[in-house]
Amino acid sequence: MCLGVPGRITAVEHSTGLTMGTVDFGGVQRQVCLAYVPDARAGDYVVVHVGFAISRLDEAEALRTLQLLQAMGDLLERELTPEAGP
Amino acid sequence: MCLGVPGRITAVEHSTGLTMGTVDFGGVQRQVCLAYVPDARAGDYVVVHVGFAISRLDEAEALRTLQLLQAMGDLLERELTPEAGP
Amino acid sequence: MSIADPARLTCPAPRSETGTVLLGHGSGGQLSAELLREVILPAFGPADAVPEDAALLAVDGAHLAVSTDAFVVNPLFFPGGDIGALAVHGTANDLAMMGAAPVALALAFVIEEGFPVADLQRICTSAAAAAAAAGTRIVTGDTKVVGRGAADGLFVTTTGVGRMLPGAAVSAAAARPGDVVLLSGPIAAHGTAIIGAREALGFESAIVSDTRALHRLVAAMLAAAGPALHTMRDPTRGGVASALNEIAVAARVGIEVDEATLPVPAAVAAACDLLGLDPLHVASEGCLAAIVAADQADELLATMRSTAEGQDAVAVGRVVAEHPGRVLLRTVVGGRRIVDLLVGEQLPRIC
Amino acid sequence: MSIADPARLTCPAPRSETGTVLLGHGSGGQLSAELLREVILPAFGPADAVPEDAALLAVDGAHLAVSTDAFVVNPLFFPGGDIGALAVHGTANDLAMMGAAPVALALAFVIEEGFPVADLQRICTSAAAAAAAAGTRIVTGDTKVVGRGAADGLFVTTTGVGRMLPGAAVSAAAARPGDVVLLSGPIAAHGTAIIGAREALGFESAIVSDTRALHRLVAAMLAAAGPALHTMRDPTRGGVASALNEIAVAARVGIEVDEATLPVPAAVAAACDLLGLDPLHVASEGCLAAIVAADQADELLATMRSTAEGQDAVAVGRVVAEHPGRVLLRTVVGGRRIVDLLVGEQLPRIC
Amino acid sequence: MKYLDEYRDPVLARRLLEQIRHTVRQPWTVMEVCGGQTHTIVRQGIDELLPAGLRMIHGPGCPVCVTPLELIDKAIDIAGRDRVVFTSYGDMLRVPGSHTDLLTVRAHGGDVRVLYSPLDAVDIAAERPDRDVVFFAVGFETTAPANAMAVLRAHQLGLTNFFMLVSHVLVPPAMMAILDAPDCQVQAFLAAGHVCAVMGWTQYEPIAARYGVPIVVTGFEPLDLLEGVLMAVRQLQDGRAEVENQYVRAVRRSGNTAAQDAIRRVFRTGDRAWRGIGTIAGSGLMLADEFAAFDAERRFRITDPAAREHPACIAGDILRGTAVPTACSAYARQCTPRSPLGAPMVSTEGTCAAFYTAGRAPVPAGERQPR
Amino acid sequence: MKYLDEYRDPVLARRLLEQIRHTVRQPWTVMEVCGGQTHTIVRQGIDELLPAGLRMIHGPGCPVCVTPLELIDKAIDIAGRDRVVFTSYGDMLRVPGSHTDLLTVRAHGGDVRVLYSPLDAVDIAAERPDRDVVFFAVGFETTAPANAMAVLRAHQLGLTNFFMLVSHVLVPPAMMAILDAPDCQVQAFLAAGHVCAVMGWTQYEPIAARYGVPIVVTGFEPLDLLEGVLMAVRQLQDGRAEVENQYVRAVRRSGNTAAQDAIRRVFRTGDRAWRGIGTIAGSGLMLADEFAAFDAERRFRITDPAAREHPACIAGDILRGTAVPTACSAYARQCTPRSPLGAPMVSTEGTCAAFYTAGRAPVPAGERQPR
Ligand code: SF4
Ligand code: SF4
Ligand SMILES: [Mg+2]
Ligand SMILES: [Mg+2]
Ligand SMILES: [Mg+2]
Ligand SMILES: [Mg+2]
Ligand SMILES: [Mg+2]
Ligand SMILES: [Mg+2]
Ligand SMILES: [Mg+2]
Ligand SMILES: [Mg+2]
Ligand SMILES: [Mg+2]
Ligand SMILES: [Mg+2]
Repeated sequence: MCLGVPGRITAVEHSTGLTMGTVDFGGVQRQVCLAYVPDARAGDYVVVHVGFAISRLDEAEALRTLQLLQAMGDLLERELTPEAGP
Repeated sequence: MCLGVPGRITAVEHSTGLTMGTVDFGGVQRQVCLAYVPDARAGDYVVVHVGFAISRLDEAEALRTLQLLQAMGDLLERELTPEAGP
Repeated sequence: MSIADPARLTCPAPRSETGTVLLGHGSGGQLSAELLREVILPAFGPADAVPEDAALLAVDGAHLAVSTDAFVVNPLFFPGGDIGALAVHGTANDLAMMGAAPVALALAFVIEEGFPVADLQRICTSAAAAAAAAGTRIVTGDTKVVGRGAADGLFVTTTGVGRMLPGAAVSAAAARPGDVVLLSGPIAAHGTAIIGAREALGFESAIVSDTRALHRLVAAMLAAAGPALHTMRDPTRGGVASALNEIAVAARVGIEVDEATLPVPAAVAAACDLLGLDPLHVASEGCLAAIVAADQADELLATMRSTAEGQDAVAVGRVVAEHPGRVLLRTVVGGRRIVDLLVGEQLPRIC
Repeated sequence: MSIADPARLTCPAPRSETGTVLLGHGSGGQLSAELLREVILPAFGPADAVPEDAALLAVDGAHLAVSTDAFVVNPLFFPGGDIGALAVHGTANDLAMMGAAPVALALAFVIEEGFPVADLQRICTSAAAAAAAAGTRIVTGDTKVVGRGAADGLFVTTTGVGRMLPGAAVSAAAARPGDVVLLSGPIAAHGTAIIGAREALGFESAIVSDTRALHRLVAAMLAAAGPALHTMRDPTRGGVASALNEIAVAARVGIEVDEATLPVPAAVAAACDLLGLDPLHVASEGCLAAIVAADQADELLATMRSTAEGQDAVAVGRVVAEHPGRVLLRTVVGGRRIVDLLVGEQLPRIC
Repeated sequence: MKYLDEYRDPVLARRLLEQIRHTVRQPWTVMEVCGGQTHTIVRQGIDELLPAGLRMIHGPGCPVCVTPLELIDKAIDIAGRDRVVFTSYGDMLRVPGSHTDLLTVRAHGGDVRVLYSPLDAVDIAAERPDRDVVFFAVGFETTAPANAMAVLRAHQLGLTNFFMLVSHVLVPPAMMAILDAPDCQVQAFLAAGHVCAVMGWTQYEPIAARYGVPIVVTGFEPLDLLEGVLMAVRQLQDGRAEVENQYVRAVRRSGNTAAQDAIRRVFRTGDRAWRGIGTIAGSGLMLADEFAAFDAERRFRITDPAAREHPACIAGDILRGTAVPTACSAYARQCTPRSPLGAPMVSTEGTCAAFYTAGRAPVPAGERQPR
Repeated sequence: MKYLDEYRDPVLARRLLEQIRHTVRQPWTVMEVCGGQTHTIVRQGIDELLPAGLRMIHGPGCPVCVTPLELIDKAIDIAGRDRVVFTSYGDMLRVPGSHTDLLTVRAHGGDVRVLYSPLDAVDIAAERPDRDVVFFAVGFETTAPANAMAVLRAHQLGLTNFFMLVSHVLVPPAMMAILDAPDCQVQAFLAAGHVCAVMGWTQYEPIAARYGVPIVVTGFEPLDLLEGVLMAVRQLQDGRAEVENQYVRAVRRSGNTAAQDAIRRVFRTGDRAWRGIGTIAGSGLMLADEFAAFDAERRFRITDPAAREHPACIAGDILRGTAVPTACSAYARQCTPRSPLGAPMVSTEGTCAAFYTAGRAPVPAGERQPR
C-alpha cells in the first residue's frame, strides 16, 4: 500500500488558501500539498504520497541508521571472517 | 435555388402523426414527408425538395409535352431541310 | 475563356483558410492540391514533383514502386466491401497505376479503445483475402490503440512495394495530344455507396462499392500494348475530375471528355442528382483512367473488355494540345464546360 | 519455479477482455502479444511467425527489408522531438534492427480537421530533416483529414524500404546460449519524457526523449563484427522487457540481466519511482539491445562506444540455456526475478 | 431516372436550339431567376449554345448567396457555442461570414451538422434534450413549407430546445426590384419552377402585365430550360408579355395550397436584406408571433457588432451595372472566389466570380478610373 | 535519488542478509503487512535470499485488492453514467468487478480518468460544474489524509458536484483479525511504514502486548525490509514482543497529528468488508455526517443486485489456510490471473495467483478431495 517517495521542497506557496509547494524528486517536479507538514521549509525532504507530504524526513536519524548498518556490516564481516569455510 | 428531384412513392405511412412515405429515386430510397401531397398514393411520382414532396408529377402532361417537343422537332427538321445550306 | 468554368459550379466557393486543416483538405480536390503544393512538397520536395500514385525506386538492379495510403472510410463496413479490402485494393491499385505488381504490403492499424475485436478480426481476414486475391501478402504490420474518442473506430494505412511489370513506362506527365482517354468501367459507385451507408442523410440504396484490385487488368494492358499505355490513374478521392486534371497539369495538355460516354450507373446517377453531387467528383475504387496512343486505343479497349475488371471499359475522350492543364467536358446537349477539381469537401446542396 | 514471477508484479492483473480492444492492446506488452497471436497472425500468418522489426524481401536479386509503424504519440511535440522525427526514426530503426539501411520512406498522415497548418508544417519539416539526417528521403505519402473528434490531432504512419547491409544476418531467433546482451545507451527516457509532457499527472521534468536514428550505429557494428551480431531490437513500446522477452521466446533461450548494470538516468529512475513504473517497461526511441557472440562482445562494445549513438553502451546480461522463453533479472541486492511483459497499459500506481 | 433522363435528350436539345435560333431575330436579354437553373445552364454550357444575340443573365436565385452577411455571422456565433447542435443544408457551410465560415467553426470543435431535411433537425432535438438544436432555415418559397412543417412538428412534440435561424426570401419582390432598377436590362424571365410548384403563378401575372415582361415558369433539366427560353423569345418576338408555364408536369396555376397554408400559418412577411442587393420591402418570411419561441435570434443574444461588407468592395455598383469587376481595386487581388470580399465573388454565379474564372485581368491601379 | 539509492546498496544488503542468517536459529513466519513492501520483496527477490526456515507471508495490505467486489461494481456503475467524470488512482482501473472493470468502462465511452492526487479531482469539479466528478477514495491510513483534504477543499470551495466513493480501511483491526484466526501462522509483523508515518505506532503497542507478537515499523527499500526482518527475528529469537521502529527517518511515535486531525474531522470509523476476508468490525472509514453531501453512494442510487463472488471460489478456505489453491475446481481453469474469479487470484500477491504463476498444476478432478 501507499507508494511514498522522498523529495526535496524547492518552493512553498500559500496563496490558494492551501499550503502547496514544489517538490523535486531527483529531477522531476510536482506541486504537492504541504498542509500536513506545516513546519517544512524549502530545502527540507518530505515523503510524498498521492500529492501530499505526509512526513518530514529526519536527516540526522537517516544518517545514524546508515552508519549503524555500516558499522554492523563491518562488525559482521569481522565476526564471519574466521568462520568462513571454502 | 431549390434542388428538386422526381421520385416514385413506394409506401405511405401515417403512424407518426405526420404523413410520411418511402420514395424511390431510381434506385435510391428515402423517407419523405407527404403532408403537402395528401392525394398522392404509392406508385405516384412526386417532386421532392429537402425531404418534402412539393408537387405530384402529372404523367399525362409530361407525355404531352414530350410528344409536342418530338413533333416540333420533326416539324422543324422538315422546315429546315430545304433551307439547310452546305 | 468563355467556356463555363470550374469555380462557377460550386456555389459559393469556400474561403481559403490557410491556418486550419479542413475536411476539404482531404477531399482530393483543390484544397488537397493546395496543401500538397504549399505544405507537403516544400517539406519533402521536390517542389515541382509530378504527383504520381507511387514512387519509383531502383535498388540493386531491382525496379520497384512504393505507395502508401491512409484509409479512414466511415462506415468501416459498407456495401461491397470494408476498410480492410479497400486498404489492400487502394494500395495495390496505386502500384498498378505506375505499372507495378504488388510484391508485399505493410499494414498499420490505429484503433480506438472499445473497438470490437470481432470487427478487427473481420477486417484482418478481409484484408488478407484481398491481398491473396491480388497475388500478394501482408508481410509486416503494426497495431496502435488510442483512447476513446481519440480515433473514429479504426484507421488503416497500407504501403505497397511493387515490382515494375515488363514494358511499363507510365507517368502522369506522359499524356500526349492525340491520345485517347479510356475508363475501365463505371464510375462513382464507391463514393455513393459510402454516402448511402452513412446514416445522417437518411438514404438507402442498393449501390455497392466497386472496390477491387486492378493489377491484372493493368498487366493485360501492358502485355497487349505496353508502349502505347502512357498514363494510368485510379479515380479515387476527387473522382475522375481530379485524376484527369492532375494528368492535364502534369503533361501540360488539354483533355476533352464526352459526357454522353461517361459510364455512370443509373442508381449512382440518381444518388448524385438527389444530393447535388457531380459524379465526376465522386470516388471510384475499382476503375482506372488510361491515356493511350490513339492507334492502339481500340486494341487496348478490346483487351480491357476481355478482363473481368475491364469488361465495361469505354473511351470517354481525348488529349488535345489546346487549353493545357484544363479538362473540358462536351455536355450531353452539346455544350462545353470545364471539369473542375472538387473545391472543398463534398457537401450535399439544396441549390 | 521459485523465482519471483511476472504476474506477481502487477497488482492486480487485468481481466482478459477478449471482446473489446483496450488501450493495453497497444502497449507492447502481454495484451499486444495476445492480440498479435489471436487476431493478427491467424489472419495474416504464418501463425508461428517470429515477430521481427521488419520483413525481409528478395526482389529481382535485391535484398530488402520493409517495416511499418503507426505513430500516435501524445503530445505531438515533446521534449527532445516531435511525431515527425519520431516516425522517421522509429521506422528507420526497425529497418536497422534487421540490419538494413533505409532507402526510402513512405509517410501517411491522418489529420483531425481544425489542426493548425503551422503545426503540420513543423511536423513535415521535422520528418524531412530526420529523414535527411538518416540518409534517406520520404518519397511518397498520403494525407487524409477526418472530422473533428474523429482523431486526436494527427497520426503518422511511416513505412520504410531498406537495403540489407553487407554481413547482416540478424533475427530474434538467432540468440544463442553464451551470447552477451548489450544495450547501446540509457533506457526509458522517451516514455518518461512523454508522460512528463502530459498535463494530467501534473509532473514536470527536464527529461528529454532519446529519439534518434540508429542505422549508423548498426552499420558500424556490422562492419566490425557482422556474423557475431545475432539479434538486434529497439526497446520501444513495452521497453527492454518486451524486447528481451520476444527474443527469449523466438530463440527458445533464457536471458539473464544484471539490474545493477542497467543504464537508467537518475531523473528517469525518479520519474519511475514516483509513478510506480518499471523502467524496463518504459519505451526508448534511440537505443538498441543487441545479442552478440561472447567472444566479440568487447570488440562490439568498443565499436558502439566509438559512435555518437552508442557512446554509453554497456553489457547488461547474457543468454542462457536455462528457463527458455524467460528473462531473469539479478536484482541489485542479489535476488532474482522474472522480467515480465507489461500486462496492460502502463498505469501509475498508488500501491 | 424517369422524369429526368427524357429531359436530357441530346437530339431534342439540338432541335430546340435550332428552333430558338430560328425564332430569335434580334438581341434579347433573358434572366433565369433560379440558381438551380443557372446551375444547369452553366454545367451544360447552354448559354454558349444560344444564338449570339440572346443573352442569359443569372438572377439572384441562390438562397445561399443572398443570405445577408449579418445572418451568416449570427449563424457562426451560435454554431460555436457550447451545448448547441447547429444544423444546416450543406452548401451554407461554405459561405464566408465577416471573419470565418461554418466549416471552420466545425473544424474548431463546433457541433455543426449537415442535414438533408429540416425534419431531421427536429428528430435530433427530440433525442437530445440536453442540447439546443438550431436549424439554419434559408431558402425561397420552395423550402418554406418544409421549414414550416419542422416548426409545426417541434410545436406538436412540445420541444423547447429546437430553434430556427430564419432567412427566408420571396421571389416576386426581388423580380420587381430588378425591374425597378433604372438600368434594368432584363426583357424576359424564366420563373423558378419549384417555387411555382409551391406558389403557383398567379403572383406573376400582375408583374408581367405591369412591366410588360414575358415570364415563363420553367423546369430545371436542359430541355426544360431550352423550351423555357424558346417560349420566352417567342413572346418577345411576338410582343407578348404573359405568364406561361413550361413546367406543366409539376406546376399548377394555383400551386400547392396545402403548402401555402403551412407557410402562412408559421411565417409572416416582412422586409429582408439580400446580400449584395440590399433590403427589399416585403421580400422575407419571419416566424409568426405564435412561434416566436422557436426563433433562434430570440433565444441567443448576439452581441457582435454589426457585420460590415469589405470597404474596398464595389458590389453595389456592380449589381446596379455601373461598374465592371475588373475596375475594383480588390478584384483578383485580395478578392478571389476562394477568399471573396463581396457577394458577387461569393456566389460562383456572381458577376465578379464569373469575370475571375473567365480569366479577365484586373485593370492596373494607375489606369483605374475614379468612380 | 537521496533517501532511496542509499537503501538499495548491494553491499549493505549482503551484510544484512548475513546478519539475518546469523541470527535465525529456528523456523519463523513473518508477515509484511503492506503491499508496497510485498512489491519490494518480490521485485528484489528478497524472500528467495532469506534463510530457508524464515518464511515471509504477504499481508492484506493492498488497498486495491481488498476493496470489496460490491464497491468495485458500484464504481463501475457510476463511471458508466452520462455526465460523470470518474476519477481514480491508476491501479484501481484493472480490478475486476462482477462483470467488467473500469478500463473496459472507459473503453466503452465512460469518462474515466487516472489522477495522481485527489486534489486534482477537486480541480476538475471546480472547472466542470456541468459534470458530477467522483473520486474513488480507496486506501489505508496513509491515503486518508489526502482524501480528507480533498473533501475539506471541495467544502471550502462550495462545490456541489464533487463526490467520493469511499472504501478506506484501517490496518490494526485487520492485524487483529489475522491474529485471531484459529490457524494463524504469523509470528511477527513488519508494520507499514507509511501508515505509521501518519498514525504513529502507539496503536500497535497493545497488539504486540496482547498477542505476544513482535511488530517492527518498516520502510520500503530493500535495506529497510532486510533491517526490519532482522529486527523482527532478533525479537523472536530473544522472546521479545515489542513495537520497534526501523523507519526512523520518516516515522515518529505519535505520527503526523495534523493528518490525524483531518482524518478524524472528515471520516468516522465503521465496519468494513475486505475482499476475500470478510467484514472486520471497526476496520473502515466512512464520511462523517457533516460531509454526507459528498458521498457518492448517497448521490447515485445503485440499483444493481448485490455482488456475489463466484460460487466455485473457495477463497475463504484458502485465506483461512484450510485449503490450497490447487484443490479448487476453478484454479488454472476458469480462474487465472488474467481472468480471476476470486480475491486470492485478483491480487497478484494473493495465494492463488502466486501458486498459478509458480506453475503449480491443478489437482485432476477425480483426485480432488471433498472439503
Ligand atoms: S471583386 Fe470582390 S471586392 Fe471587388 S466588387 Fe467584386 S466582390 Fe466586391
Ligand atoms: S483459484 Fe480462483 S476460484 Fe479457486 S479459490 Fe483461488 S481465486 Fe477462488
Ligand atoms: Mg498512394
Ligand atoms: Mg490511392
Ligand atoms: Mg491513386
Ligand atoms: Mg511496430
Ligand atoms: Mg468515436
Ligand atoms: Mg515496424
Ligand atoms: Mg518500431
Ligand atoms: Mg522495433
Ligand atoms: Mg494517396
Ligand atoms: Mg480531439
